[in-house]
Amino acid sequence: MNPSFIALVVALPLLAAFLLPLVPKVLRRLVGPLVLLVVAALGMALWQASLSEPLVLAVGGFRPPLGIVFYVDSVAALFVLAVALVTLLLWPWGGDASENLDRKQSLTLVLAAACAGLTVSGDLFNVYVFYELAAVTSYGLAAGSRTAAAQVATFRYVILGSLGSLLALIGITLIYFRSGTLNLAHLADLAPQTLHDPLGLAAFFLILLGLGVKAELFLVNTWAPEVYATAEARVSALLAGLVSKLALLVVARLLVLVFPLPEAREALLVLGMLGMISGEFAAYRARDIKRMLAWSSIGQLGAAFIAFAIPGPAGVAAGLAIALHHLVVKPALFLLAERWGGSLARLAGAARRSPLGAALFALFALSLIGVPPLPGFWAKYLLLSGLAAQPDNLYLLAGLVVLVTTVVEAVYLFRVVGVMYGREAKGEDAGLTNTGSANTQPASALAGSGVFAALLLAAALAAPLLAAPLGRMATQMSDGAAYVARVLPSTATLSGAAQ
Amino acid sequence: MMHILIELAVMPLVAFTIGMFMVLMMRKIAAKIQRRVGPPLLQPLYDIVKLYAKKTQSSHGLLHDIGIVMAVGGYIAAETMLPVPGMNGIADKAGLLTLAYVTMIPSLGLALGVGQCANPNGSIGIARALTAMLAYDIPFVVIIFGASWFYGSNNLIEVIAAQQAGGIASWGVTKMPLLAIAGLFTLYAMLGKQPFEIYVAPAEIATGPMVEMGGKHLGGLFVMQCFQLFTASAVYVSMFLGGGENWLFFILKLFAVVAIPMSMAFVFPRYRTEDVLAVVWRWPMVLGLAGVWLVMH
Amino acid sequence: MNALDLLLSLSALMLLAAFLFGQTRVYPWLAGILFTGQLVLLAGSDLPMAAGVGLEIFGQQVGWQLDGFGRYFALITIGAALASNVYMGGEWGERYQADGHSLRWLHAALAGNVLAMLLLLSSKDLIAFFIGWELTSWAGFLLMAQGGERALRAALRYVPYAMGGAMAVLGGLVLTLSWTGTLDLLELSRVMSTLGNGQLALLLALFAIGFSIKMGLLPFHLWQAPAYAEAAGPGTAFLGAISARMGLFALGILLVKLMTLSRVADLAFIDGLFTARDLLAWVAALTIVLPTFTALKQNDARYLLAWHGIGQGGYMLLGIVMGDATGSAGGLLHVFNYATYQAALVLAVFAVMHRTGTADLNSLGGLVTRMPLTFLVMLLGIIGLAGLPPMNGFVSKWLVYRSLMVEGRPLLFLMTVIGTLGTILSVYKLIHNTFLGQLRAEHEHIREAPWSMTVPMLALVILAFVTGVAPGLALSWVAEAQAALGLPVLAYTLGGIESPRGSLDMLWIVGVLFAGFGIGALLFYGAGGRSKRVHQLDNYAGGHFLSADVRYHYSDHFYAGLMHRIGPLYRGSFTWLESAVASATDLAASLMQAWYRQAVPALTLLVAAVLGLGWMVWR
Amino acid sequence: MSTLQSIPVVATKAEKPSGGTGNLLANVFDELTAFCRSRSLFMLHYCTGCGAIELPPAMTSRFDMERLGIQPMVTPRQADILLVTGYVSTKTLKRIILTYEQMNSPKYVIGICSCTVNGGMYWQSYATAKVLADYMPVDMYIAGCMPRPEAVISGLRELMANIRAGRSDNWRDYYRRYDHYLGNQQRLFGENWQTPTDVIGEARHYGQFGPETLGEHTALLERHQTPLLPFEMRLGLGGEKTGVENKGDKR
Repeated sequence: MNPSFIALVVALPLLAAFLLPLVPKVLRRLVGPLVLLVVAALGMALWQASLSEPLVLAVGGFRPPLGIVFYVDSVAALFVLAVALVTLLLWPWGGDASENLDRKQSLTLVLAAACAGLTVSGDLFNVYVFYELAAVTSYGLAAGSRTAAAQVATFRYVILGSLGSLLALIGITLIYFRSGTLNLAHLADLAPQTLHDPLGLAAFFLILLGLGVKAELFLVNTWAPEVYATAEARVSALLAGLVSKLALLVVARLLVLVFPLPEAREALLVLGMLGMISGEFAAYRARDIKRMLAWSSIGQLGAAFIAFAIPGPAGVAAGLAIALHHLVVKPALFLLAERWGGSLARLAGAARRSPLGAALFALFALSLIGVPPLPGFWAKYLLLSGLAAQPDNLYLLAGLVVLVTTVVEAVYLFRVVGVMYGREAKGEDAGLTNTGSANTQPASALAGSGVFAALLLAAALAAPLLAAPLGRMATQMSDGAAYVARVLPSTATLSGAAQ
Repeated sequence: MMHILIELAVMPLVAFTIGMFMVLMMRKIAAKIQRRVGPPLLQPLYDIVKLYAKKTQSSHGLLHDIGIVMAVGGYIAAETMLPVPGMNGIADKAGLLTLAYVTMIPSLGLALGVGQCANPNGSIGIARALTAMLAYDIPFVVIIFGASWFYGSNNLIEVIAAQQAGGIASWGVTKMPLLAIAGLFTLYAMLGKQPFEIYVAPAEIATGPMVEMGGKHLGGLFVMQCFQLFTASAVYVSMFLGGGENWLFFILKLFAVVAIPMSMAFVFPRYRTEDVLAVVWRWPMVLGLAGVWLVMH
Repeated sequence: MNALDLLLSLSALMLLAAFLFGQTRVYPWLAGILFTGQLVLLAGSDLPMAAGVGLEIFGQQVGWQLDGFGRYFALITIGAALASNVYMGGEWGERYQADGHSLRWLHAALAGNVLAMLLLLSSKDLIAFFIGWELTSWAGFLLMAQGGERALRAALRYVPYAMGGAMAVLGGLVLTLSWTGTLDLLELSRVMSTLGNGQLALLLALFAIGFSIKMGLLPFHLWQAPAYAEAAGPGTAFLGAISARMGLFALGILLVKLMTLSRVADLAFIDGLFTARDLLAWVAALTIVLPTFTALKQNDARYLLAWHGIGQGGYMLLGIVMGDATGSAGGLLHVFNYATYQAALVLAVFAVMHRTGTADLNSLGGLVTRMPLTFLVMLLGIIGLAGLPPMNGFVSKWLVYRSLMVEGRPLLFLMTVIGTLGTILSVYKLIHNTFLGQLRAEHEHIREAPWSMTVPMLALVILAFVTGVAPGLALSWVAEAQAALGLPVLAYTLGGIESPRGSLDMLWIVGVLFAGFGIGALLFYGAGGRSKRVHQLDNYAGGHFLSADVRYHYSDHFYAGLMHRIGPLYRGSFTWLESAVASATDLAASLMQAWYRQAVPALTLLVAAVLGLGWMVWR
Repeated sequence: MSTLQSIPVVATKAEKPSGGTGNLLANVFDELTAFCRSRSLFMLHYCTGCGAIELPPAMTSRFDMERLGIQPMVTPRQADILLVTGYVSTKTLKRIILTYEQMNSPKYVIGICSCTVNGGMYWQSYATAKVLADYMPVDMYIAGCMPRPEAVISGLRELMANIRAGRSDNWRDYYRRYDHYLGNQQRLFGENWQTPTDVIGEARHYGQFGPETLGEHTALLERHQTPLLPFEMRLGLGGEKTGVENKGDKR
């Protein structure tokens, strides 16, 4: 497969977003989905191709480390595919005023482009650019519901996001200052000499905090619950499901390539644990389903951070499994929650009005807490067995945290299931319950989460088959030397010879 | 086989006869303590015959009858598991522990029969009687444990043989005095006489379980009482007093075992249910556990 | 396709069928046939039954194989399911549907439970085991949650316990993998006992806590009674009969097969005086006593039985922990025995509920004349539950007592007997308040439960009686299970055991007992005058005239004197633990929410950045 | 009835035990039961008035009833003798009648004190039933105000002798002439009077039915009575809907 197709996955959505207003009205609604379908197809093809060997595209023909590099290993390809599919499933189909819809579709396309860019970028500068692009579009999307609450929440998000970007920029600057390059492969090559010192670590930490804003890392994730609760469900789903994973992916790449240091892992581990604890416990008392999902997603990302903190392919495999699982489950849950906003008590009897919705919710909840044979279990199993294999007690502690928070997670998720399947509110409470169509599910949301559920069940059935590709992806991604060798063949051979 | 069938038939009869005279002795002791003459020799028999011969008998239903059948039948069965001189019955097929549980069947039967009477006094009485059973059976099993551990067997035949092998010096009462004392205390509580007869409490709950029992129902209970006295004393004698070398000694021991608590009983008022629990769980329990500790160390 | 594959596919087929047409009249018949088929298949196959299919996933082999130990539990599972299925196939199910519940889901939940348990029981490695374990938990949840709001609430209370247990097991699983490098049970049985004491103790703690929760051992038992009691009738019977025993199955595998009891006894808290094995034995003993006496306080028949279910589990574990041939046979036999009479008892209680609409022990009474068959079932059932001859419950408890006597454990022995005595008290209250005493005016026209309900109940108690008279029938399975687990095998006879230190021959005992009853009956009916039935109002009340509108059935606060003495000793026992954990969780949750509600996130970010930098630089 | 002479002391002539001549074994058996009956008397002392004070000495060490086989009992089911020890108010009489009817036959009534004979010092009371024998067959009166324990003991001994000789069979009279007694009771208590016992049914069941068992008074009783058939066990299986219908069925 020709590596130049890689550029398309970024360029196509971006182009479509800008050209959207120019397209005739009749076709306008089709452009976005079509483009995303093409990207998805490309992603699929790329994944097939990259499973054996990663693809590298030097944009404009400039050789790395000078030029822009797009690097697509199987993980990146899979995420491209995921970006396209998830965006497609969460596509703003309508139900809004025309110009507003145009804006949303454009923004969504830009977001898709930025996300795809984040996955394939081979240097920190591009990462930063795409990250900013994603940030800005997500601000726009988050405020899209145009309620006062949403705007306040988004404002908070903007402030945090900007500060985070600033910190990330400082970190990148520091790295550039120390090593003189931003190309990841080059950095990986130079890191042992230039970056494995307190200053380098500080740079990593700043980048971690900066990207962490999107990845819902503990300390910088306080924007998440409010934004998710007030934004439209599909926006929340996009942010929680997709954007956060890509930020995470970048952090993971940095960790594998540039900072494979115990200190860095430790920071990730500790923040991941805190994220898990804070998210899951906060969700325990949530009285609103969207906030609950937001906190739950903070917790899940904490688990992913913990997973990536495990050295070697085991950690990457666990992290990928958790991230992918969450990528499937959380958007679906947000979609289901679209009409279920407000107090949890109002869900009483929801199962009778929307049996499919409630059943899907229960299914996703089961998978989220890791009930075998659903895929969530395998993710958790990989995470825990990875943690248990580490000699350091901190990893065992992390394992304990995962176990305990899973219990908490089960309790609050099933409390919701219980409310939905319980008796309908009577008497005074009846006013609180949305009757009639108000909290039945719209067909599109049901269809969307139905597709996610189908994916989930397919994954459950095919779990033994998925194990091998996941392992290969993890090996590919965790092999820093191969990355360097693929992007900078000459250097790798040099250092290989030096050893 | 014929031999054992004869034993099975004779053992309950013997038990009943001895038990009847125990009832007489009990009433005589009470009379003597109260400076009365007391009943004539065959008074227990008169009572039973009269009750069975009542012309009208009121029953509260099938279960009322079945309860009495179980109460008497259960004890008849239990007697065959208690070795007496010359007869072992099926004692080797059912040890001490089994015996203890088989003797709960009559209580259960009685409880069922009383329950069917639909008399609240009876139900209160049964509730108290079961509580009393809970009270005395706990130290009782401690004692059973101690004895079985000491003799290394649950089998009463062997327990008795072990004691008779060495005369009084090898009796349970000399080997395990603490357990023997605890056992006597427990036996006392088990017999359900003052101060442990809160479940009868005639003036309060109108004799409790017996409130609706008349005619042959009451007669059945009288029969059961005979068996109960015999069983309790025979178990004690087998565990601690060397069982029966011959009938004379056996009967003497049996009567002595019943006479001791009965000589104390009639000077007491009665304990409330919770106090029965307190006293029975305190003294025989402490003695019994200490005895078990001694036996095991 | 070999026998186990066939068994599992039959089970899965039934689950599918239940989903598709569980609400129809045909399904119970089909399910009955399929369950019977499974029973026959299970009983007739050679051991061990290995599944033809296996998976490899993430480097682990996942496979299924059923040995004697698993088959013993599987037989009980399917038997209990069969009885429950027949029970809910008739009038009960129609009423259930008429009340607005979904019979389809109930059938599906039952079929799902059976499938999950079969998967668990036949697991060949820890992954398959954990899959089965979780499926069992959640299928159990599904069964518990049906039948109304209270059932749902009780089931939700089960969730944190179930997940806590599952997570403990999962933690143990990954540590096992990390320390031994294998998850295969056979392999582990060779390797695990060679681990160091510290590692073994941690594994024991994790696994044992996980398994105890399912089994309802102290102090993790609080969820069980409401969850089992409030479920829909036959569901309660099935859950009560076998569901919690999955915990025992797992503990048996862990303690005997994987770790071996002698290794467990090496883990000493106080050298030579108190080991992990003693701790387990004492937990089992306390599990017998406390829940039994909690049952004594219940005023709802279902709760009473459910609490006894927890208590009876203690005998089983105690027997297994004793580890000798007699004790472990007693513990294992008790699983079967308990299942037979507990299922029967629960079904009887629900038959009463079916007719009267209540299981409240203070609003029933005198039903023996109206529901005599149900009464008979309950009578035989409580004799079994109380562990008195001639029912099978006596045999298994006797074996456990016997083992404790021979092993010289007086205090544990005392505990078991206290439990038995408490059971006698409490079951008498059950039958007295339900069937004896005054028949209420509103119950005068009650009829016996329909055949669809009485037949399974009667079949169960007859089974309990027959295996009580001839325990050798069930002991053959037990011996097989013992052998499969690596325990010493009990030498048994048809009537019990033969031993110089005191044998047990139930054939003789029951024979003599019934001969005694016969003579008693002869004396009673033959020797006395004619009797006449009198009305319940013709009753002594100190000369007072009773009338039907006066309620004089003594039911409330039944053991007043006893409770006065012992009630304060265990009032709210261990609920403090549960509420403490719940409060701590709530507190933590509030704190975490406060963190997310903070006013100045930007400042936090800056402070965090500075602190983090400081940490990175100066660590 | 208003004169002392009309008060029956022994209401009926003693009935010969059935089959008195032919069967030796039956004779022995009857003799044995008669003997045992006379030597084992459980008494229920219904202490209505002052006469009760004379019973403790009769029971305890001074006179010791137990040597005669006489013991106090607590409930009518267990008792053979109903001792009515003093004046009988209308209200008390209802209880006494119920108690009497609940006792198992053969049963004996002893009226102690003059009050049970003719009202005694309560002769003029509007609320006192004067003659106990109007309402139930009395086997023995022990007159006196109050009779000393010696009199009580001697009365009991006489009753024992009567029983032994088969002369004390008044309990049959209650069944055979139930209409008579019921009539007197109805006169005192009103026509709604009934006890929860089933005397007529018992009379039928035990073959004590006589020509005067039924009459105008029992007819009146049957009009008012709520039937008190004992609950027989019944199976009544199956039935699709009955259970549902009965669920909330209140009588």
